[in-house]
Amino acid sequence: MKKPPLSLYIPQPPARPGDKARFDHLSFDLGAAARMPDWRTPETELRDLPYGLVRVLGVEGSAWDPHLAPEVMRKGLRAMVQTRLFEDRFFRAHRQGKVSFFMKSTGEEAIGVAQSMALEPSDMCFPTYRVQGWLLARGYPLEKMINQLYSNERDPLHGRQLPVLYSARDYGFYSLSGNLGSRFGHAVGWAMASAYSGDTRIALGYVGEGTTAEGAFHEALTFASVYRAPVILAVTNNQWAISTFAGVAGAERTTFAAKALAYGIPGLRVDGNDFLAIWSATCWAASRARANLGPTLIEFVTYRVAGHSTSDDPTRYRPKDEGEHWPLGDPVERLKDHLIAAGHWTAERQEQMEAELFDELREAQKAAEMVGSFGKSKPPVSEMFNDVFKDPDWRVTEQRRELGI
Amino acid sequence: MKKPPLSLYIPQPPARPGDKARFDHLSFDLGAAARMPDWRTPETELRDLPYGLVRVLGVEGSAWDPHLAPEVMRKGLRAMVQTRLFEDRFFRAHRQGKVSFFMKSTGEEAIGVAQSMALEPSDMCFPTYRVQGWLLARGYPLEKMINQLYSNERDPLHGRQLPVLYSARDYGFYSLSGNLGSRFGHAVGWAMASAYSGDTRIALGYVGEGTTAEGAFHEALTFASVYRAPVILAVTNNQWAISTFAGVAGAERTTFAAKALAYGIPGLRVDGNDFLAIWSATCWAASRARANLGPTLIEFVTYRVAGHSTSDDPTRYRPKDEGEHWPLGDPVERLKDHLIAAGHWTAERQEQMEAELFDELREAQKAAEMVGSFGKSKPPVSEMFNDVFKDPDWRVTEQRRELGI
Amino acid sequence: MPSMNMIQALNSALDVKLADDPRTLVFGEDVGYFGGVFRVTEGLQAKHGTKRCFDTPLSEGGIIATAIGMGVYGLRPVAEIQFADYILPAFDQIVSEAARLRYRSGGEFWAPITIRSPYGGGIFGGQTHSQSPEALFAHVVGIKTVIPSTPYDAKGLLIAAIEEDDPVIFFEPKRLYNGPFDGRHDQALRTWAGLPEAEVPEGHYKIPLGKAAVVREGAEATVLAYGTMVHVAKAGIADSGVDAELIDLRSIVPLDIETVTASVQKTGRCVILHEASRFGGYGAELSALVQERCFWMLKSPIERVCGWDTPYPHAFEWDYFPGPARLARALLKVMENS
Amino acid sequence: MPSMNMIQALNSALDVKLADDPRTLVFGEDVGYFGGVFRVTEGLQAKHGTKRCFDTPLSEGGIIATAIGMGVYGLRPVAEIQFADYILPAFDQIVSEAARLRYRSGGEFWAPITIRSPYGGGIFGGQTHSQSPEALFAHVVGIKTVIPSTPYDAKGLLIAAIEEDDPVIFFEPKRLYNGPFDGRHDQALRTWAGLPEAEVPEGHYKIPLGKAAVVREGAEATVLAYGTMVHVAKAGIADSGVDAELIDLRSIVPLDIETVTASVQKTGRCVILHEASRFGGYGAELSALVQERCFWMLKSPIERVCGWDTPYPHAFEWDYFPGPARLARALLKVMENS
Ligand SMILES: Cc1ncc(C[n+]2csc(CCOP(=O)(O)OP(=O)(O)O)c2C)c(N)n1
Ligand SMILES: Cc1ncc(C[n+]2csc(CCOP(=O)(O)OP(=O)(O)O)c2C)c(N)n1
Ligand SMILES: [Mg+2]
Ligand SMILES: [Mg+2]
Repeated sequence: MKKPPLSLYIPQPPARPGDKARFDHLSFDLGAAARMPDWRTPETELRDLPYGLVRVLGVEGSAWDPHLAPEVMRKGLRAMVQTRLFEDRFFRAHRQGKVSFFMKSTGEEAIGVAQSMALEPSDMCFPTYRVQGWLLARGYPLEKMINQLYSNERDPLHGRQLPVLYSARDYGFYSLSGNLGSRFGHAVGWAMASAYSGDTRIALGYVGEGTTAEGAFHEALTFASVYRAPVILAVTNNQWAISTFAGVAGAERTTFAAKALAYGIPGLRVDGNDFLAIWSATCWAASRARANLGPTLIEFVTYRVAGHSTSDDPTRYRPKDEGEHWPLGDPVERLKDHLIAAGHWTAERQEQMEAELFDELREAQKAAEMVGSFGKSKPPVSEMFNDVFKDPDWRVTEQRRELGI
Repeated sequence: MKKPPLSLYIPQPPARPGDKARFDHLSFDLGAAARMPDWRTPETELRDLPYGLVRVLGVEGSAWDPHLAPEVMRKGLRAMVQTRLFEDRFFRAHRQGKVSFFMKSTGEEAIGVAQSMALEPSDMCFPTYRVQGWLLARGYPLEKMINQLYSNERDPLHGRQLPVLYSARDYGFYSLSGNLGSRFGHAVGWAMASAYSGDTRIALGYVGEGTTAEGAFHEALTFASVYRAPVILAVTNNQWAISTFAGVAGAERTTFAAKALAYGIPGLRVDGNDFLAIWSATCWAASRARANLGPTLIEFVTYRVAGHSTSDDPTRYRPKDEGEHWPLGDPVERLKDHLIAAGHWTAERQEQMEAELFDELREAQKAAEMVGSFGKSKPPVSEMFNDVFKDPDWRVTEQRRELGI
Repeated sequence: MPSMNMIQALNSALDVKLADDPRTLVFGEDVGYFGGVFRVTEGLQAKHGTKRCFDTPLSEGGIIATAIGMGVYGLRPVAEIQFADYILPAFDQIVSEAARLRYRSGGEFWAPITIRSPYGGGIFGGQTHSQSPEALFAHVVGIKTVIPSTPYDAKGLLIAAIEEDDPVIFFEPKRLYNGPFDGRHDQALRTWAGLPEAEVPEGHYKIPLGKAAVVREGAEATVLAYGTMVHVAKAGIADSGVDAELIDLRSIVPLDIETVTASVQKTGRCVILHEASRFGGYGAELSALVQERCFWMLKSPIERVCGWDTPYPHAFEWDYFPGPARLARALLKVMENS
Repeated sequence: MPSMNMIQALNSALDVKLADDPRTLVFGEDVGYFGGVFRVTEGLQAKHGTKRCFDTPLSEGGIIATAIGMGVYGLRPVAEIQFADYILPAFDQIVSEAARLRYRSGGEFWAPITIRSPYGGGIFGGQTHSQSPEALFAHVVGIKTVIPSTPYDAKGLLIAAIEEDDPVIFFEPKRLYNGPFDGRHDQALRTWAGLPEAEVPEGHYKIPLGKAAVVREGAEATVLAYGTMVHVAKAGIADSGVDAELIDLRSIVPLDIETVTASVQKTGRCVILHEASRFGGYGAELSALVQERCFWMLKSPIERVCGWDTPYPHAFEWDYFPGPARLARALLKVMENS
């Protein structure tokens, strides 16, 4: 039998610059309300969940509504707005030469903020660079955050890290690094250690949808599943990994939530621009973890409105107006509108809050600039040599001497 | 709310030495005949397959029956028996000090043999050490095989590799290595290259169920799925990875075939001791691959009857008689019985064939021993320095000189 | 002859090979439509098609495994690792597979792959966008490692690497992409425009792997360098006033041992310069080799000027980076014994 | 005092730590019920429970990632990698995470993990059960690497490694598990029984990391070695008739530079011995350091006796393995200039 020739398939995004923005390849039905099984349900009965979409805002009577008190929602709104203002400000600061590099989470603020609030202060988050909102929601001091961005004398990381790659133990926020994916498994190990210790604390790990292709993603899920680690593993699917659309990470074939099925653990697909859905899915997964029912994989479907970082120009690879066609809207607007519609908030209060946050930020930035922005101030050079090991060895001691410090 | 303490879950196999052997944790229903969808069916309609079990032998009217001609089945039987005899012989040769190391595939012979026969001679297999049957089914010269085992002067690998880690380009058999999992992705790259070239050849990659935990497994599947590579990816689930039961690789939670769902590709779970089921599943997956429908993941459910290798003693970690309780029987016996029951074979012919194969093997071993068994003969020492690069660089040239060769 | 910066020269090398050999494929994270975060593959997809130059999943191990499989089939894949710092998830593939395949298979299979990766510091990239991991590869038998210092060399070496039947790591000093950099970070940025090393022929040419370049002849000492450090060395030599011979190794495996040895036998003094941290770095091997082969001619101890034994520290870029002043000091030190 | 082979000594170290510190966990492929393919963890699960000593999925990257996460929580995991050849899938975890965590987090987080792995050749293990990858780790800032040569040292160093607040790679020369091995492969196998280095206290004791042992004092030359090569060195020194000082480094990071320097300053000659392939190996760093610090005292070039620059070749074990004869030749060579 003569066989037809094979051909190589290369995935292509639905639209490139100049094309009409399109999202019709996304396989969700915004009207359909996902069922909310009891969190004790065995995984074998949850295998449809990864193909649905958990939503609350805009869905009449969603089973997933967490019924939050208005002040909690207002606090969430505040942290999201603060995150957006903070990021806009320091994105600009990069153009002014005040920071060497910066990254935004515009359009994705709900994820870090809602999860930060929904989990316990003693739980531990293993973040990506796209959840600065976690720190703001927990009241991390603005000035300290800016000192890190400025790598100035008061930088809590002593000038050793790129801006945004925070570390904040007291805020349940693990050390970030440029390497993608390699900390996902630390969340699992940490959670296993907590379980081993008979502790009550659980862990949360994040990766971007692009990063799910790393072997480390699979290894983390394997260990989490095998040892039933009390951990929530989150994939923030913001459709892009720098210039690479989610299809190249496998999104043309199935959902990221469906990756849970490979490990026999529950997988939830959640509207990542819906503060209430995120909150509720987080609590559902946390309940399982706290009851020794093991890990949950959550895909947050969202959209990276901004460029990848200050080094990126997204108009080179996607339609300029793509974000405007994003079907899940803006997380800040959606929560704000919900609060207003429910009578818990007003446009005036929003304006006033924004002004307050703006002033606060300006003050904090000023204070940090008193210390110095990037290049104007830095930690003592001796900090270059500290913390390689707990105690310096002769190499570092000699080299310090050679440098005369 | 006071939270209950967490606790760490550590998987345990159903039975250890001294316990009654048990396989009731395996979630298959031997009576149920799996449906056989047309191979053109889209993946979205195949998501139940990973949870079933494809069987032919012993299932009345199985849809998966490949209806093979008797001589094909007899050829398969012969290669399986040959594999078993070959392995028994060289396992003994290890005790006699003639080989430095050896591995058997007892109980798993059907997999390598049926796939070797079902695929085209020009297709390419990326093997594990557990499919020696592939080579035997394709008529690889016995003496050459033994020379490799003996690392003697005629060793086709020039004394550079451990026994069993063959390489046989002309037999569609890729270079083996001790490292697990790291060649699975080569099958995918090779298949992509074939597709890129408009060729008609497809690839087959193997890993053991233990090895599915490696990051390289996930990376291979991700690339295969994203680029619809014409490749069959096989997991031979023989229940054990040295002393570690399949539960530690995730088998307590779901099937290995279900890992396909993470990538949106078809996953088949196949009786790995059923020559006809393996054949049929292989053809189904090959049809998809050849029609540019992309990869298929196949889990072969089987049992490692022997120890892991000559360095292993399985009675230290599992009941001595566990193999006897294995519910899927012996692949050789099952095919033989089927042929006899259908009137295509007799006990006498079987006996005669075994005697022939035995003699053939003995002759080949003798011939190889004329060259020399391990330690009695070896390739020229200059072979130690060849093939580091295509052309030697000064380091190797100088070092040869230093060694005086 | 057109003047090209290093990005353009590399792009031209890929373009030439895509055009002249259908076995050439170019892929990696963001290298397709976008053309790579440093634009090295810009325009290649548009010109040669999506099957010749494409984006991959974010998985360095997967990229290299795929490349090896393609190489085994008979293609000549050129894979990009977005930053050399991110090559480590593929380390097992490179070491246990690509580097060992020909040997272990008795010559039946091999992986003629090229792995390109932007490399080195000087751009305030912090810990994970600045590292120089070449020593990790130099120790691995079975792979070659190339590090160019000019646009002309970059193109000729990259074409040679692609045509090589052995796996090659090709580290591109990212600080040299747009212009030479001599470590004088407080001076105006320079571009390649107008420099002779930036005169790059449009078509096909090769620079053989394993041939060092004597960038500057000198009588009093030998400076061994590669990549960005070649430019730093020029500045450091000038500052020092020492009549030093400067050798640009161009490929660290294979190493042009003859050129190195001949030079040190002539000068009797040797300073080794690299960005990577010192301990166990490639400079150690150079020092050992020079000592073994030139011991009786050495007039003073071989000096190493390297990055400190710390991770690459973001705010301390210029405290860490081994600049011309440190080299000049080392040169004066080896001259003390004359 | 009981006599223990190296397996028993290591087992005892783990047992002591499991007993005295609930933060100690022991895991890896086949280390639980079975006790590890080399039996180092035998009996520990039965004695300390399945949550203290257990099997892991076959995933070196996952094992180390898990260990780091546990270390961050506050435990002291001891992970086994079944063979050092299989540590590379975890290389990114070790280098980019474990080694960098303390530094990059400003001291907020660290990974007090110990990674044990059987290592080295001499057992006809072929390419992937024989390698000595220590140089790859020695170049990485932020991790320590220990290689014991006796049962007594193995236990004391392993306890010290576990109690260390920094990540430690602990390579166990597998050829020494059951007895000393001096490279004379044609002679009868020896066991540890009755040897003074095999007298191992039952309880807790430590040997500090970074302290070398002077195994043999000598005046004419210095031999630097670690692991199996310490025993090879003894035999080679005896064969050569040279009055050589033998230093067992015990940990290669941190290196006991003072002991090394003092010895070479005294003897004026140095031979470095390791199993790993020569180019870019740890011997290069030792050679460079000795040359830098002892240049004026050196009476002849420093020699390196190492594995050849080829993969580890199964049938050629004894052609590849740097045995006593090669060391003796090198010693006689450095003595030529006296
Ligand atoms: C191991 C590794 N490979 C490559 C990179 C370069 N890189 C930085 S961010 C990025 C894209 C990440 O995409 P995704 O995971 O979707 O996260 P997102 O930025 O969209 O939040 C890439 C390729 C890296 N930082 N680490
Ligand atoms: C990367 C790597 N890690 C560990 C090992 C050691 N090892 C050899 S075989 C084996 C078990 C393999 O089990 P499985 O994948 O189930 O294959 P099987 O032997 O059962 O066919 C292990 C752990 C190895 N060879 N390579
Ligand atoms: Mg993304
Ligand atoms: Mg198995």
